Amino acid sequence: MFAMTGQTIDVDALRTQMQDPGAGGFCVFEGWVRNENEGHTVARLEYEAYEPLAVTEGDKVIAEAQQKFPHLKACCVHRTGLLEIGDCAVWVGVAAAHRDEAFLACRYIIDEIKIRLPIWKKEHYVSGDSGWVNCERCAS
Amino acid sequence: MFAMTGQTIDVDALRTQMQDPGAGGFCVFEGWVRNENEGHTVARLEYEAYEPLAVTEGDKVIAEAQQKFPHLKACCVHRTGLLEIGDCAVWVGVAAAHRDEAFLACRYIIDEIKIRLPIWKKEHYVSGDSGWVNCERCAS
Amino acid sequence: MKTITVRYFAIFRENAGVGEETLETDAATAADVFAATRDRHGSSEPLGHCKVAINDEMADWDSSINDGDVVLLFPPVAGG
Amino acid sequence: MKTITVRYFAIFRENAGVGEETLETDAATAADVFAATRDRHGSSEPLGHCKVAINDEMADWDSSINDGDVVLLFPPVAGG
Repeated sequence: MFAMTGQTIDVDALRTQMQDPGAGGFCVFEGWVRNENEGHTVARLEYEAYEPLAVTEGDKVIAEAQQKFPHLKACCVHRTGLLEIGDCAVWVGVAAAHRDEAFLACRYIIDEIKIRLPIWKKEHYVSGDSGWVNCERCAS
Repeated sequence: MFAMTGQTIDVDALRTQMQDPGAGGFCVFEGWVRNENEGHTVARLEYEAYEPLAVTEGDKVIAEAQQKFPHLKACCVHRTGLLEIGDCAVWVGVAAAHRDEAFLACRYIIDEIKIRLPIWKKEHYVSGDSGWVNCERCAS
Repeated sequence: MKTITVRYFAIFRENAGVGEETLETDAATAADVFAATRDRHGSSEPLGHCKVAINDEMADWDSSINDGDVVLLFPPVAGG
Repeated sequence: MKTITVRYFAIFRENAGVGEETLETDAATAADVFAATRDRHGSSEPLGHCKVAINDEMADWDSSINDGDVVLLFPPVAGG
Protein backbone atom coordinates (compact mmCIF):
# COMPACT_ATOMS: atom_id res chain seq x y z
CA MET A 1 0.00 0.00 0.00
CA PHE A 2 1.27 3.45 -0.96
CA ALA A 3 0.03 6.69 0.59
CA MET A 4 0.83 10.39 0.57
CA THR A 5 0.36 12.44 3.72
CA GLY A 6 0.64 16.05 4.79
CA GLN A 7 1.19 14.96 8.43
CA THR A 8 4.22 13.62 10.29
CA ILE A 9 4.72 9.98 9.27
CA ASP A 10 3.76 7.72 12.18
CA VAL A 11 6.59 5.21 11.93
CA ASP A 12 5.43 3.21 14.98
CA ALA A 13 1.98 2.63 13.56
CA LEU A 14 3.47 1.60 10.21
CA ARG A 15 5.85 -0.88 11.86
CA THR A 16 2.97 -2.41 13.82
CA GLN A 17 0.96 -2.84 10.60
CA MET A 18 3.83 -4.78 9.04
CA GLN A 19 3.98 -7.45 11.72
CA ASP A 20 3.32 -10.95 10.46
CA PRO A 21 3.98 -14.29 12.18
CA GLY A 22 5.46 -15.64 8.94
CA ALA A 23 7.95 -12.80 8.55
CA GLY A 24 11.54 -13.34 9.68
CA GLY A 25 13.08 -10.24 8.13
CA PHE A 26 11.88 -6.64 8.19
CA CYS A 27 13.72 -3.93 6.30
CA VAL A 28 12.90 -0.24 6.56
CA PHE A 29 14.22 2.71 4.65
CA GLU A 30 13.51 6.26 5.78
CA GLY A 31 14.50 9.37 3.86
CA TRP A 32 15.32 12.20 6.25
CA VAL A 33 15.65 15.90 5.48
CA ARG A 34 19.39 16.70 5.58
CA ASN A 35 20.91 20.03 6.54
CA GLU A 36 23.08 20.10 3.41
CA ASN A 37 22.82 19.40 -0.31
CA GLU A 38 25.51 19.96 -2.91
CA GLY A 39 27.28 22.52 -0.79
CA HIS A 40 24.17 24.49 0.21
CA THR A 41 23.01 24.69 3.82
CA VAL A 42 19.37 23.66 3.79
CA ALA A 43 16.85 25.26 6.15
CA ARG A 44 13.78 23.29 5.12
CA LEU A 45 12.20 21.37 2.26
CA GLU A 46 8.91 21.59 0.48
CA TYR A 47 7.36 18.65 -1.35
CA GLU A 48 4.84 19.14 -4.11
CA ALA A 49 3.09 16.14 -5.62
CA TYR A 50 0.38 15.35 -8.09
CA GLU A 51 -1.28 13.02 -5.65
CA PRO A 52 -3.71 11.04 -7.85
CA LEU A 53 -0.91 9.82 -10.09
CA ALA A 54 1.70 9.57 -7.32
CA VAL A 55 -0.58 7.14 -5.50
CA THR A 56 -1.37 5.11 -8.64
CA GLU A 57 2.30 4.88 -9.57
CA GLY A 58 3.38 4.18 -5.99
CA ASP A 59 0.92 1.29 -5.75
CA LYS A 60 2.27 0.00 -9.06
CA VAL A 61 5.86 0.05 -7.71
CA ILE A 62 4.79 -1.92 -4.64
CA ALA A 63 2.90 -4.45 -6.77
CA GLU A 64 6.04 -4.89 -8.91
CA ALA A 65 8.14 -5.57 -5.80
CA GLN A 66 5.59 -8.14 -4.64
CA GLN A 67 5.72 -9.83 -8.01
CA LYS A 68 9.53 -9.97 -8.03
CA PHE A 69 9.67 -11.24 -4.44
CA PRO A 70 6.46 -13.14 -3.69
CA HIS A 71 4.82 -13.32 -0.26
CA LEU A 72 6.01 -10.06 1.16
CA LYS A 73 4.21 -7.26 2.92
CA ALA A 74 5.30 -3.86 1.67
CA CYS A 75 4.23 -0.33 2.41
CA CYS A 76 5.40 3.16 1.52
CA VAL A 77 4.30 6.56 2.78
CA HIS A 78 5.55 9.84 1.31
CA ARG A 79 5.20 13.34 2.76
CA THR A 80 3.92 16.47 1.11
CA GLY A 81 4.19 20.03 2.38
CA LEU A 82 6.85 21.80 4.40
CA LEU A 83 9.45 19.67 6.20
CA GLU A 84 12.14 20.62 8.67
CA ILE A 85 15.66 19.16 9.06
CA GLY A 86 15.43 15.64 10.47
CA ASP A 87 11.83 15.09 9.40
CA CYS A 88 10.98 11.81 7.73
CA ALA A 89 10.12 12.49 4.06
CA VAL A 90 9.52 8.91 3.01
CA TRP A 91 9.12 5.57 4.79
CA VAL A 92 9.41 2.20 3.05
CA GLY A 93 8.90 -1.03 4.99
CA VAL A 94 9.09 -4.60 3.76
CA ALA A 95 8.44 -7.73 5.84
CA ALA A 96 9.45 -11.03 4.24
CA ALA A 97 10.23 -14.60 5.20
CA HIS A 98 13.97 -13.96 4.83
CA ARG A 99 16.22 -10.92 4.90
CA ASP A 100 17.41 -11.13 1.33
CA GLU A 101 13.98 -10.40 -0.14
CA ALA A 102 13.33 -7.79 2.54
CA PHE A 103 16.45 -5.80 1.63
CA LEU A 104 16.08 -6.19 -2.14
CA ALA A 105 12.39 -5.31 -2.24
CA CYS A 106 12.88 -2.31 0.06
CA ARG A 107 15.69 -1.04 -2.15
CA TYR A 108 13.66 -1.61 -5.32
CA ILE A 109 10.73 0.37 -3.94
CA ILE A 110 12.69 3.42 -2.81
CA ASP A 111 14.74 3.50 -6.03
CA GLU A 112 11.61 3.46 -8.21
CA ILE A 113 9.66 5.85 -5.98
CA LYS A 114 12.41 8.42 -6.41
CA ILE A 115 12.43 8.37 -10.20
CA ARG A 116 8.88 7.56 -11.26
CA LEU A 117 6.42 9.39 -9.03
CA PRO A 118 5.26 12.93 -9.83
CA ILE A 119 6.80 14.42 -6.70
CA TRP A 120 9.01 17.50 -6.59
CA LYS A 121 11.27 18.83 -3.88
CA LYS A 122 12.10 22.48 -3.35
CA GLU A 123 14.99 23.26 -1.05
CA HIS A 124 14.93 26.44 0.98
CA TYR A 125 18.48 27.44 1.86
CA VAL A 126 19.73 29.29 4.92
CA SER A 127 20.97 31.96 2.47
CA GLY A 128 17.35 32.78 1.61
CA ASP A 129 17.56 31.25 -1.86
CA SER A 130 15.54 28.26 -2.89
CA GLY A 131 15.67 25.77 -5.69
CA TRP A 132 13.92 22.76 -7.17
CA VAL A 133 16.02 19.64 -6.83
CA ASN A 134 16.97 17.86 -10.02
CA CYS A 135 15.97 14.27 -10.33
CA GLU A 136 18.58 11.65 -9.51
CA ARG A 137 18.50 10.05 -12.92
CA CYS A 138 18.92 13.44 -14.62
CA ALA A 139 22.01 14.18 -12.53
CA SER A 140 23.68 10.88 -13.27
CA MET B 1 27.66 0.47 19.15
CA PHE B 2 26.70 -3.16 19.67
CA ALA B 3 24.75 -4.46 22.65
CA MET B 4 23.11 -7.66 23.87
CA THR B 5 19.94 -7.47 25.93
CA GLY B 6 17.63 -9.84 27.77
CA GLN B 7 14.75 -7.35 27.48
CA THR B 8 12.42 -6.42 24.61
CA ILE B 9 14.37 -4.28 22.14
CA ASP B 10 13.14 -0.68 22.34
CA VAL B 11 13.08 0.15 18.64
CA ASP B 12 11.73 3.68 19.19
CA ALA B 13 14.55 4.63 21.51
CA LEU B 14 17.11 3.21 19.08
CA ARG B 15 15.63 5.12 16.15
CA THR B 16 15.74 8.36 18.15
CA GLN B 17 19.41 7.78 18.98
CA MET B 18 20.23 7.46 15.30
CA GLN B 19 18.86 10.86 14.32
CA ASP B 20 21.45 13.20 12.84
CA PRO B 21 20.92 16.44 10.90
CA GLY B 22 23.51 15.31 8.33
CA ALA B 23 21.79 12.00 7.63
CA GLY B 24 19.56 11.71 4.56
CA GLY B 25 19.08 7.95 4.57
CA PHE B 26 18.25 5.60 7.42
CA CYS B 27 18.10 1.85 6.89
CA VAL B 28 16.91 -0.60 9.53
CA PHE B 29 16.90 -4.36 9.55
CA GLU B 30 14.97 -6.30 12.18
CA GLY B 31 15.05 -10.06 12.56
CA TRP B 32 11.70 -11.35 13.79
CA VAL B 33 10.90 -14.75 15.25
CA ARG B 34 8.98 -16.66 12.55
CA ASN B 35 6.35 -19.32 13.16
CA GLU B 36 8.02 -21.75 10.76
CA ASN B 37 11.49 -23.01 9.89
CA GLU B 38 12.34 -25.74 7.42
CA GLY B 39 8.91 -27.29 7.65
CA HIS B 40 8.66 -27.20 11.46
CA THR B 41 6.07 -25.09 13.24
CA VAL B 42 7.96 -23.02 15.75
CA ALA B 43 6.46 -22.17 19.16
CA ARG B 44 9.31 -20.05 20.52
CA LEU B 45 13.05 -19.44 20.30
CA GLU B 46 15.82 -19.36 22.82
CA TYR B 47 19.05 -17.43 22.26
CA GLU B 48 22.22 -18.32 24.08
CA ALA B 49 25.29 -16.13 23.72
CA TYR B 50 28.75 -15.81 25.11
CA GLU B 51 28.25 -12.15 25.78
CA PRO B 52 31.81 -10.85 26.37
CA LEU B 53 32.95 -12.04 22.96
CA ALA B 54 29.64 -11.37 21.20
CA VAL B 55 29.94 -7.72 22.21
CA THR B 56 33.62 -7.45 21.23
CA GLU B 57 32.96 -9.06 17.86
CA GLY B 58 29.76 -7.05 17.30
CA ASP B 59 31.63 -3.80 17.93
CA LYS B 60 34.29 -4.97 15.48
CA VAL B 61 31.66 -5.60 12.77
CA ILE B 62 30.23 -2.11 13.25
CA ALA B 63 33.70 -0.56 13.12
CA GLU B 64 34.36 -2.42 9.85
CA ALA B 65 31.13 -1.06 8.36
CA GLN B 66 32.12 2.47 9.41
CA GLN B 67 35.49 2.02 7.76
CA LYS B 68 33.99 0.75 4.50
CA PHE B 69 31.39 3.53 4.45
CA PRO B 70 32.76 6.56 6.30
CA HIS B 71 30.63 9.04 8.25
CA LEU B 72 27.79 6.78 9.21
CA LYS B 73 26.07 6.14 12.49
CA ALA B 74 25.43 2.45 13.07
CA CYS B 75 24.01 0.45 15.92
CA CYS B 76 23.01 -3.15 16.55
CA VAL B 77 21.20 -4.77 19.46
CA HIS B 78 20.73 -8.54 19.80
CA ARG B 79 18.41 -10.40 22.16
CA THR B 80 19.21 -13.25 24.51
CA GLY B 81 16.76 -15.48 26.35
CA LEU B 82 13.33 -16.77 25.42
CA LEU B 83 11.50 -15.11 22.51
CA GLU B 84 7.98 -15.55 21.23
CA ILE B 85 6.73 -15.47 17.62
CA GLY B 86 6.90 -11.93 16.29
CA ASP B 87 9.49 -10.75 18.81
CA CYS B 88 12.41 -8.73 17.51
CA ALA B 89 15.59 -10.84 17.88
CA VAL B 90 18.00 -8.36 16.35
CA TRP B 91 17.88 -4.69 15.32
CA VAL B 92 20.40 -3.05 13.00
CA GLY B 93 20.15 0.65 12.17
CA VAL B 94 22.38 2.75 9.93
CA ALA B 95 22.04 6.48 9.28
CA ALA B 96 24.14 7.87 6.43
CA ALA B 97 24.28 10.88 4.14
CA HIS B 98 22.82 8.86 1.26
CA ARG B 99 20.74 5.72 0.94
CA ASP B 100 23.30 3.63 -0.86
CA GLU B 101 25.70 3.53 2.11
CA ALA B 102 22.79 3.10 4.51
CA PHE B 103 21.56 -0.04 2.73
CA LEU B 104 25.00 -1.53 2.11
CA ALA B 105 26.30 -0.95 5.63
CA CYS B 106 23.10 -2.31 7.20
CA ARG B 107 23.32 -5.42 5.06
CA TYR B 108 27.02 -5.87 5.85
CA ILE B 109 26.38 -5.65 9.58
CA ILE B 110 23.52 -8.17 9.73
CA ASP B 111 25.34 -10.61 7.42
CA GLU B 112 28.48 -10.58 9.58
CA ILE B 113 26.56 -10.62 12.89
CA LYS B 114 24.86 -13.82 11.79
CA ILE B 115 28.03 -15.73 11.02
CA ARG B 116 30.69 -14.36 13.38
CA LEU B 117 29.18 -13.78 16.81
CA PRO B 118 29.05 -16.55 19.44
CA ILE B 119 25.26 -16.66 19.53
CA TRP B 120 23.15 -19.81 19.25
CA LYS B 121 19.48 -20.25 18.57
CA LYS B 122 17.38 -23.13 19.86
CA GLU B 123 13.98 -23.60 18.27
CA HIS B 124 11.17 -25.04 20.36
CA TYR B 125 8.61 -26.64 18.07
CA VAL B 126 4.87 -26.95 18.56
CA SER B 127 5.44 -30.74 18.40
CA GLY B 128 7.35 -30.53 21.69
CA ASP B 129 10.72 -31.19 20.05
CA SER B 130 13.49 -28.66 20.00
CA GLY B 131 16.69 -28.20 18.08
CA TRP B 132 19.72 -25.97 17.72
CA VAL B 133 19.67 -24.09 14.43
CA ASN B 134 22.60 -24.66 12.10
CA CYS B 135 24.59 -21.68 11.02
CA GLU B 136 23.76 -20.14 7.64
CA ARG B 137 27.20 -20.59 6.23
CA CYS B 138 27.26 -24.26 7.24
CA ALA B 139 23.97 -24.88 5.44
CA SER B 140 25.11 -23.28 2.21
CA MET C 1 -7.93 22.61 -33.92
CA LYS C 2 -8.49 20.92 -30.58
CA THR C 3 -9.17 22.41 -27.19
CA ILE C 4 -7.03 20.94 -24.45
CA THR C 5 -6.21 21.73 -20.85
CA VAL C 6 -2.54 21.89 -19.89
CA ARG C 7 -1.47 21.64 -16.26
CA TYR C 8 1.96 22.71 -15.01
CA PHE C 9 3.72 21.47 -11.88
CA ALA C 10 6.56 22.63 -9.63
CA ILE C 11 9.07 24.73 -11.60
CA PHE C 12 6.86 24.61 -14.72
CA ARG C 13 3.98 26.09 -12.70
CA GLU C 14 6.25 28.77 -11.25
CA ASN C 15 7.58 29.63 -14.71
CA ALA C 16 4.15 29.69 -16.31
CA GLY C 17 2.71 31.71 -13.43
CA VAL C 18 -0.43 29.58 -13.62
CA GLY C 19 -1.19 25.98 -12.70
CA GLU C 20 -3.50 25.36 -15.59
CA GLU C 21 -4.59 26.86 -18.89
CA THR C 22 -6.79 26.05 -21.84
CA LEU C 23 -5.17 25.95 -25.25
CA GLU C 24 -6.41 25.83 -28.80
CA THR C 25 -3.84 23.64 -30.51
CA ASP C 26 -3.10 21.51 -33.53
CA ALA C 27 -0.60 19.43 -31.50
CA ALA C 28 -0.59 15.80 -32.66
CA THR C 29 1.43 14.37 -29.79
CA ALA C 30 2.30 15.12 -26.16
CA ALA C 31 5.76 16.17 -27.35
CA ASP C 32 4.08 18.78 -29.57
CA VAL C 33 2.26 20.18 -26.54
CA PHE C 34 5.54 20.35 -24.61
CA ALA C 35 7.19 22.23 -27.51
CA ALA C 36 4.22 24.55 -28.06
CA THR C 37 4.21 25.55 -24.38
CA ARG C 38 7.99 25.74 -23.97
CA ASP C 39 7.86 29.53 -23.58
CA ARG C 40 5.31 29.08 -20.81
CA HIS C 41 6.99 26.29 -18.78
CA GLY C 42 10.42 27.69 -19.60
CA SER C 43 12.15 24.33 -19.52
CA SER C 44 15.62 23.83 -20.85
CA GLU C 45 15.48 20.20 -19.67
CA PRO C 46 15.67 17.51 -22.33
CA LEU C 47 12.28 15.95 -22.95
CA GLY C 48 13.66 12.65 -21.63
CA HIS C 49 14.06 14.13 -18.15
CA CYS C 50 10.43 15.25 -18.03
CA LYS C 51 7.24 13.21 -17.94
CA VAL C 52 3.72 13.60 -19.25
CA ALA C 53 0.34 12.28 -18.24
CA ILE C 54 -2.86 12.47 -20.25
CA ASN C 55 -6.20 12.33 -18.44
CA ASP C 56 -4.53 11.09 -15.25
CA GLU C 57 -2.64 8.26 -16.94
CA MET C 58 1.14 8.31 -17.38
CA ALA C 59 1.76 8.65 -21.13
CA ASP C 60 4.59 8.67 -23.64
CA TRP C 61 5.74 11.77 -25.45
CA ASP C 62 4.52 10.30 -28.73
CA SER C 63 1.02 9.63 -27.34
CA SER C 64 -1.60 11.31 -29.50
CA ILE C 65 -3.60 14.29 -28.29
CA ASN C 66 -7.35 14.41 -28.64
CA ASP C 67 -9.86 17.18 -28.23
CA GLY C 68 -10.74 17.67 -24.57
CA ASP C 69 -7.59 16.00 -23.20
CA VAL C 70 -6.05 17.17 -19.95
CA VAL C 71 -2.27 17.14 -20.44
CA LEU C 72 -0.11 17.19 -17.29
CA LEU C 73 3.45 18.40 -17.83
CA PHE C 74 5.86 17.13 -15.16
CA PRO C 75 9.35 18.59 -14.74
CA PRO C 76 12.13 16.23 -13.55
CA VAL C 77 10.78 14.45 -10.48
CA ALA C 78 12.62 14.19 -7.17
CA GLY C 79 10.71 12.17 -4.65
CA GLY C 80 12.16 10.58 -1.57
CA MET D 1 51.19 -31.79 30.74
CA LYS D 2 49.22 -28.55 30.98
CA THR D 3 46.14 -27.75 32.97
CA ILE D 4 43.48 -25.94 30.95
CA THR D 5 39.84 -24.99 31.39
CA VAL D 6 37.48 -25.95 28.57
CA ARG D 7 34.07 -24.26 28.26
CA TYR D 8 31.23 -25.68 26.18
CA PHE D 9 28.34 -23.72 24.68
CA ALA D 10 24.87 -24.48 23.33
CA ILE D 11 24.72 -28.03 21.91
CA PHE D 12 28.27 -28.74 23.09
CA ARG D 13 27.25 -27.84 26.65
CA GLU D 14 24.14 -30.01 26.39
CA ASN D 15 26.16 -32.93 25.03
CA ALA D 16 28.90 -32.57 27.64
CA GLY D 17 26.36 -32.17 30.43
CA VAL D 18 28.58 -29.48 31.94
CA GLY D 19 29.41 -25.94 30.93
CA GLU D 20 33.02 -26.12 31.98
CA GLU D 21 35.68 -28.59 33.02
CA THR D 22 39.37 -28.68 33.87
CA LEU D 23 41.59 -30.93 31.79
CA GLU D 24 45.10 -32.22 32.07
CA THR D 25 46.25 -32.29 28.48
CA ASP D 26 49.22 -32.44 26.17
CA ALA D 27 47.25 -30.67 23.42
CA ALA D 28 49.52 -28.44 21.35
CA THR D 29 46.78 -26.56 19.47
CA ALA D 30 43.14 -25.58 19.85
CA ALA D 31 42.32 -28.25 17.26
CA ASP D 32 43.93 -30.83 19.53
CA VAL D 33 41.63 -29.72 22.37
CA PHE D 34 38.62 -30.04 20.09
CA ALA D 35 39.68 -33.56 19.08
CA ALA D 36 40.53 -34.60 22.65
CA THR D 37 37.09 -33.52 23.89
CA ARG D 38 35.13 -34.79 20.90
CA ASP D 39 33.46 -37.50 23.01
CA ARG D 40 32.39 -34.81 25.45
CA HIS D 41 31.00 -32.19 23.04
CA GLY D 42 29.77 -34.92 20.71
CA SER D 43 30.22 -32.90 17.56
CA SER D 44 30.05 -34.42 14.13
CA GLU D 45 30.44 -30.94 12.65
CA PRO D 46 33.55 -30.26 10.61
CA LEU D 47 36.02 -28.14 12.54
CA GLY D 48 35.55 -25.37 9.96
CA HIS D 49 31.92 -24.90 11.05
CA CYS D 50 32.92 -24.41 14.69
CA LYS D 51 34.90 -21.63 16.33
CA VAL D 52 37.31 -21.37 19.22
CA ALA D 53 38.34 -18.60 21.58
CA ILE D 54 41.27 -18.64 23.98
CA ASN D 55 41.20 -16.42 27.06
CA ASP D 56 38.30 -14.40 25.65
CA GLU D 57 39.93 -13.72 22.28
CA MET D 58 38.72 -15.34 19.06
CA ALA D 59 41.48 -17.74 17.97
CA ASP D 60 42.39 -20.06 15.12
CA TRP D 61 42.32 -23.82 15.39
CA ASP D 62 46.09 -23.92 15.03
CA SER D 63 46.61 -21.44 17.89
CA SER D 64 48.92 -22.94 20.51
CA ILE D 65 47.65 -23.93 23.94
CA ASN D 66 49.46 -22.87 27.09
CA ASP D 67 49.16 -23.95 30.67
CA GLY D 68 46.29 -22.14 32.38
CA ASP D 69 44.43 -21.24 29.15
CA VAL D 70 40.66 -21.04 29.09
CA VAL D 71 39.51 -22.60 25.81
CA LEU D 72 35.98 -21.79 24.64
CA LEU D 73 34.51 -24.27 22.17
CA PHE D 74 31.75 -22.77 20.04
CA PRO D 75 29.44 -24.94 17.94
CA PRO D 76 28.15 -23.47 14.64
CA VAL D 77 26.78 -20.03 15.45
CA ALA D 78 23.32 -18.80 14.43
CA GLY D 79 22.73 -15.23 15.49
CA GLY D 80 20.11 -12.91 14.07
